[in-house]
Amino acid sequence: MTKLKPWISLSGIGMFAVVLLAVAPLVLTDHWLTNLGKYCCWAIAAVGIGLAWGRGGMLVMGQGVFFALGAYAMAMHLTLETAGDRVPGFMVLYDPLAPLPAFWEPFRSAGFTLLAIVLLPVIAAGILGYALFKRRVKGAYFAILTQALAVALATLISSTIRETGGDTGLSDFKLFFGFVLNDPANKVMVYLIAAGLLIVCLLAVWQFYRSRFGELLVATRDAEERVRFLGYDPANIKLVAFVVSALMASIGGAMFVPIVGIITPAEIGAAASILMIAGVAFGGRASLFGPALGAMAVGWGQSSLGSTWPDGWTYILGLLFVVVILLLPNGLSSLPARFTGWTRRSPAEQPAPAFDAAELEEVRS
Amino acid sequence: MDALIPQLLNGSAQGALLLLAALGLSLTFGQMGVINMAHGEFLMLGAFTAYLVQQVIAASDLSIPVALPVAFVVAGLFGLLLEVTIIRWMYRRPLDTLLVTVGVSLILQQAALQIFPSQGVPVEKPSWLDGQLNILGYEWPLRQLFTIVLAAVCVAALSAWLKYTSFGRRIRATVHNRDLAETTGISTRTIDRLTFFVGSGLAGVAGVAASLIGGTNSQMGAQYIIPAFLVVAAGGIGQLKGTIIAAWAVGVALSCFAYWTTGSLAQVLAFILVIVFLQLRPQGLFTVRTRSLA
Amino acid sequence: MTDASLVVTDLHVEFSGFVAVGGVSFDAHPGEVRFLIGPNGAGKTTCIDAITGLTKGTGSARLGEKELLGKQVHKIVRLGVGRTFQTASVFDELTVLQNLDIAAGLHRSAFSLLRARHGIDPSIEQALAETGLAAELATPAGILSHGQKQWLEIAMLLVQDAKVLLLDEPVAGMSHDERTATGELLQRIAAKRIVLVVEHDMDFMRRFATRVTVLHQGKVLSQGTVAEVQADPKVQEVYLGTAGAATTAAMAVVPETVAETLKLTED
Amino acid sequence: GCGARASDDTAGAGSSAAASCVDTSGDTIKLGFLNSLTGGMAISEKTVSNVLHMAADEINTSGGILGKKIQYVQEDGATDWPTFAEKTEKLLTQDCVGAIFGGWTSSSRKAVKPVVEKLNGLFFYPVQYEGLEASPNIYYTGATTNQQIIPAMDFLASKGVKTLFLAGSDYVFPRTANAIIKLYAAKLGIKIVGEEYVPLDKDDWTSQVAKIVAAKPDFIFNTINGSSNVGFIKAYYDAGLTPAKTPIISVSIAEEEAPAMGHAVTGNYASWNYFQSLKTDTNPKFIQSWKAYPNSSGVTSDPMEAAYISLYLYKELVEAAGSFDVNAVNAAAKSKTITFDAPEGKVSLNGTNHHISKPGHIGQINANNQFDIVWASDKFIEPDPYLEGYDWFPADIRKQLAGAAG
Amino acid sequence: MLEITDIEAGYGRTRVLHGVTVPAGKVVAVLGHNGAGKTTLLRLAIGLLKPSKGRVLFDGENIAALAPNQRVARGMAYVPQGQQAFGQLTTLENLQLAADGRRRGKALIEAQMARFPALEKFATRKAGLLSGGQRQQLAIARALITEPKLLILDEPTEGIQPTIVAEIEQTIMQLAGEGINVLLVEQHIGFALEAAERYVVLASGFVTHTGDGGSAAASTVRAAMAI
Ligand SMILES: Nc1ncnc2c1ncn2[C@@H]1O[C@H](COP(=O)(O)OP(=O)(O)OP(=O)(O)O)[C@@H](O)[C@H]1O
Ligand SMILES: Nc1ncnc2c1ncn2[C@@H]1O[C@H](COP(=O)(O)OP(=O)(O)OP(=O)(O)O)[C@@H](O)[C@H]1O
Ligand SMILES: NC(N)=O
Ligand SMILES: [Mg+2]
Ligand SMILES: [Mg+2]
Repeated sequence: MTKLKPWISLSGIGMFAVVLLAVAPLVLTDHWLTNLGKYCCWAIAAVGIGLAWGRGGMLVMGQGVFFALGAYAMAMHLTLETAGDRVPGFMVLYDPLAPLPAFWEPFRSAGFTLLAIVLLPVIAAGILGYALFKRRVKGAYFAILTQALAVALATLISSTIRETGGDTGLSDFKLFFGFVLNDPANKVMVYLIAAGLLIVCLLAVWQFYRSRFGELLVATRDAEERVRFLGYDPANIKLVAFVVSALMASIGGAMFVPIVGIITPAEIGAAASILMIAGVAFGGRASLFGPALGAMAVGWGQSSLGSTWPDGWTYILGLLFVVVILLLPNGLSSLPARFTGWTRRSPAEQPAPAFDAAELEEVRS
Repeated sequence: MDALIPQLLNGSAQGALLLLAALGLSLTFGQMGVINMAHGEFLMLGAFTAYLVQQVIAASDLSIPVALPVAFVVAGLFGLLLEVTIIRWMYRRPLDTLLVTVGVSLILQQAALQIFPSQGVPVEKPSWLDGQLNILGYEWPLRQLFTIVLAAVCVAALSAWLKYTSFGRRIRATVHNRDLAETTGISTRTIDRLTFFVGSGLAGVAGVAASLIGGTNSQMGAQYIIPAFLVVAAGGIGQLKGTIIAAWAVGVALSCFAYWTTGSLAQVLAFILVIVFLQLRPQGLFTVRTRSLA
Repeated sequence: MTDASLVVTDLHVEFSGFVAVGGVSFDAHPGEVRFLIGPNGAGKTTCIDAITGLTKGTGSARLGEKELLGKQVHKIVRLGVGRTFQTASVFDELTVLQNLDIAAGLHRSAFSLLRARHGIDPSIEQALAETGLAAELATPAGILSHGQKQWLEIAMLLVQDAKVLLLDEPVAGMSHDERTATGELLQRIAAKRIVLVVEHDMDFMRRFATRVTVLHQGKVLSQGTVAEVQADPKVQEVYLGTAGAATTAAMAVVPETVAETLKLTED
Repeated sequence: GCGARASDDTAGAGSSAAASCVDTSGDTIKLGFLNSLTGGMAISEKTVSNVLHMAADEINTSGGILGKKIQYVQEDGATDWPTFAEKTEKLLTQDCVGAIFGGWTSSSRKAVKPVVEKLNGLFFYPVQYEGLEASPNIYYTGATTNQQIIPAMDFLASKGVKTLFLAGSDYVFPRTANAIIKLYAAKLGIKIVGEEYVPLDKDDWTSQVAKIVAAKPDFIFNTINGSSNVGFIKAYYDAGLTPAKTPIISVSIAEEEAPAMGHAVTGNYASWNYFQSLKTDTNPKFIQSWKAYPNSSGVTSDPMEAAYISLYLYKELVEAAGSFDVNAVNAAAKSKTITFDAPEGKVSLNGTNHHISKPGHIGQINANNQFDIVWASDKFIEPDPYLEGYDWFPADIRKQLAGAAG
Repeated sequence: MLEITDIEAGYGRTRVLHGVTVPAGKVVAVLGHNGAGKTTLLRLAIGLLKPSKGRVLFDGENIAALAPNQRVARGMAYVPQGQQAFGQLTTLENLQLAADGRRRGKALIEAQMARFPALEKFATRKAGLLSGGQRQQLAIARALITEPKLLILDEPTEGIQPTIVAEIEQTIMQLAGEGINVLLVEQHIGFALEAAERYVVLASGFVTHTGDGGSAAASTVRAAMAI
């Protein structure tokens, strides 16, 4: 059983990879492949949330911030690539003679952009996480704080129209690292990159979860102070999980841009960040596949419900939130076990209380 | 200096509205640990109630004072309904209440959009709030003064209720340890319902005040919810005193930043200010530590 | 093992004006089971809190050459100071093995943390054998009984190779036999380590203490062997009370108990 | 394998090869309606959506387009610009609609634009906007700046306004409109004494109005959109400002919004092309039909009238082209004179920039929340999105914008 | 007074108690090793846990459906294991909670403060800051303030200093003498047997022995516990 378990998960990832990388491009129309690509981007971010929240107990309500870092880094590069040597069109009006803002300049380089997509979230989450975890900010405080950060960033971008495109966002990209985005073959390629990255992220957390670090993370989630008395600094443990989850959000954001073709502050603000969390909760926050599948399900639900019942689909979405969280605290991935009683889920996957009564007291005190 | 006085007065009014929006949260979130993201929609319910009351009592001079208690009861009843149907099952998973109530808020928003005219409904200010009060050479809108008075009355009533009745004690006890509270003879079900009723009702009162400031429509609640949570957190969860100071500080900061920078940047700066503050004082303005581990 | 001793000198802890510990000095050496007793609220737990960095204290607490006060909690642990809590706190969601593995891991490299666990550390096996938890290897710690959790905590201290074990009421809630078993475990452990036990069970103290320090209102009231301390009228007055006499009666049962326990453990 | 690279010659053509999948074989034609029916902008967009339905019903009862009944596919943009892009793509490639109608904010239009251009679809956009745009795949039936903003400025100049305060929502339309206003104001000798923006989703204008009180402008130019207008108006009256001393001219307050302010706004102004109070031959019937339409708000307004025009304009275009094919429609727009007898008067389409001619009107709000027309342009104003006929607009901006667009 | 008959109960899928019947008596002691199910039995008695099978009667009334607070209102009081108190409330407030709604509330509080001087001394301190023993005294005081007919005590002397242990033991005897029924879990077998009219021994959730207090030899009890 203990020997078998990793193989079950691994072959699950394998099957997932086959479906996403081989089957989907064959059977789906361009439109739905693009949509699936978009869901993959959210799923990548969701996998990170699963790590930070499901296993690490940090309710990261502001993943939009890191999603934005990746997305805007990518979007700035693609905008510049499309604009060539000109200043991007949207900037012209406000000050036709002013040069490109300095912080845009390095994003002309493809290498710098890729590096930024990886390093920006790591640095930002590193600093933020260090500051918060060392100060022992946690529970609801942490959740609200990160949420506020997402709102602040979204507002900031909205209000700097000349520098960032404001509320309209950045769009109309023609090129992707030299490839013409409109070309159907290239669209498939971009999709495959996103799907491939999702598989990589799943493999990464799979290894995390079965490693000692994974156990330590769960221990920190359940009794942070106690971990301290085993000689670890919980801040560092949480920091690692937080930074990795931020990195995944950034990667998701970066791929979102060429696939969807537009990035706006609305994709990173409060509502978007909460929707990311919701996907994770749907799927099962502490399980391996739950977050990714949940995020994809929520994305698909938005697309298809919105078409079926344009002025009432949010009722269904709202109701789903209520019903799933209320009845299935461990998400849809706990359904099979519920019906069959087939396996006892490993304790790490049973995070029912996101913070327990004792921590709540800490929060309130 | 000349510029500061108007910002201080103006900011105090903004803070008062924030406080009204946060007051109910300091009960349902601060005391009960429920992260009610539908609190903004309860506020919206209060505003729509004000509109409906004005449809019945045409004279706006009278209708607003009447609307206040009515909005309290209406929003309170909705809160009660939410508690009885959903929240009661969730006390042991506080962070999950956040997600469930996001769902509720989506439903309420869409319902409001479809029930009422989509562009919103008018709520008229009573004529006794027309005009300004001259303070230190600055014309201070009476409406702002009204918000402050209303907030003060609500705070006084709430803190008296918590302090001088046994309810306050029981609420805190229930929050701290439900099983222990039960076995001490407290009916935690009654306490839960009552607390949620009052907390949600306060949102209704805030809604009446908000309807005199901005639009009364399906989206109005959304703009208060995050700042209100921030205020509660910055004040120290469950600390009424802290909530008051934090609300006032955020209001004044918003007003001053808006004066020195821009309206949008002011929002950003105020948020950053609170975030930095919370980083420096992770448990908020007022904290009491216990010895418990975890 | 080095023979570094734990030396606490003039320890002060104050909570916003309230002096919980007001100048406590004592020392504990490898090889002894040192008891810290005293009335409720005397400051015993606070002493341990201060030594382990949980609360701020002034004065000095040294382990060998190294000053402990003022260091961060996890750094103090890394110096070899381990503790248990008055209410058992283990990782409920993790199995006994995982709990122990985490405890054993503080000296592991960051890289090895990222690998999965293969097999069981010898130190863990030994600790399991010592505490009799071997059968519960795969049990989530949350399902263990109160007493088993206490043993798990002790086992965790063993695998983390703590030189100093500070145990806050380790046998509270245990039945008589379990107490005996625990006491014997402590005696074995103490051969190579410093064991400091806070306990209210006088019966337990009499059987297993080598030396005793009595705290009262944040100060050391008395210090010495069990017999010396018991004979101290001050201790009798504030702590033992009539129980001092009552327990003499209870003592009569002890031989029988010990005999039975021996029989039981043999089974 | 990999597709085209930037260096490939075929790059530009890339994908537009994707043939249209519009099915014209039956006796119906599918059209897409795309507005935010949920989220923040639903407040404004629901009316536009409703009036599109009314226009479709009308056209269907009178025989349809080229004899084919309209079968519309309604989609929700959800106040989320990427969703607008996604739904546009869906409507064009999955539902195979002949054209898409809707949108409100300029942001939503800018999200739709690359998609319709890539797939060579058609989008009809019904709201006044900031101009500086002309896409072969978009038809603009709302005002561009020289049909709404510039008339408003001319009106202010004619009233002898010397100082102006700009208040707007913080997004592309108000920012761009105000940039143009500042250029023109310099030319007219009007001094801009302040400029304030508040996010679209924030209603509280008290701090900003305090600044207006301090700046004491002759007039306030209001480019606020949505419910934030209510907050602005309330703060305005709270602070003791009055239309008699500090009037407002708005470009987003119409007959629907005026009564929802919670304060009588009598005496303030708005610049629009259409008002319910316009005396034209076609207006009474439009008003009557709308009042009778289910879920109607009971009053008509400029954006809804422009949406109403958009569907009829499409009918005229298709029938002139004799085909639903996009290229044929665009060709007809260029080669023929397309007109429509709209409630605002007879509008004609500029086949090059895809905008329509419109009359300029300034209305003053009366006690019934209707507008008394106090100024009208002497003739229909031809659309000039890039302000080519205005020398105060810097040529280098125009050039750069055109370059960026191309 | 309290009759617990043929109970099955547990947590989730794990069953902890198997057909447990508690004998009737003025003072009943429940004995057993760690994890035998003693606490589970008491939680069931006060209503924090519902049995899947069996009967719970109080004064002849079936109280199976009653919430804990309703049971308290009918005259039961519970002192849980582990020195539990409302940490954010002051000591006094902790006592007031129990006294709220009682006619002689003030007097009841004073009586308990007299019994436990530490409570008087730290009346205005947050209970979360009290020492473990102080909290335990507080818990007992809270229970007594409700003037119960039946007092359910889960290891009340755990972590208490000897002088106070003696006092608590005395108190229990005295209460029993005053006609209050007691259901007691206690590791201190000597005292338990001395105080109890009847006792029951639990091992792994089964009743392994039932007997009369006082007379029983500690050794039989221990033997029963080990099964
Ligand atoms: N954080 C704190 N703030 C204020 N007072 C405190 C704090 N922590 C402990 N005290 C007080 O310090 C005193 C000593 O407490 P401590 O827990 O050390 O006692 P103890 O000797 O362990 O008692 P027990 O045997 O009952 O566990 C008590 O009076 C307690 O109320
Ligand atoms: N919440 C719970 N969920 C699952 N199992 C539990 C729970 N609480 C207790 N148990 C299990 O039920 C059994 C009986 O526990 P209980 O607390 O009743 O024992 P006890 O006799 O009171 O022991 P102690 O002397 O240690 O207090 C133990 O095996 C314990 O692990
Ligand atoms: N075009 C507008 N009003 O956004
Ligand atoms: Mg202690
Ligand atoms: Mg127990």
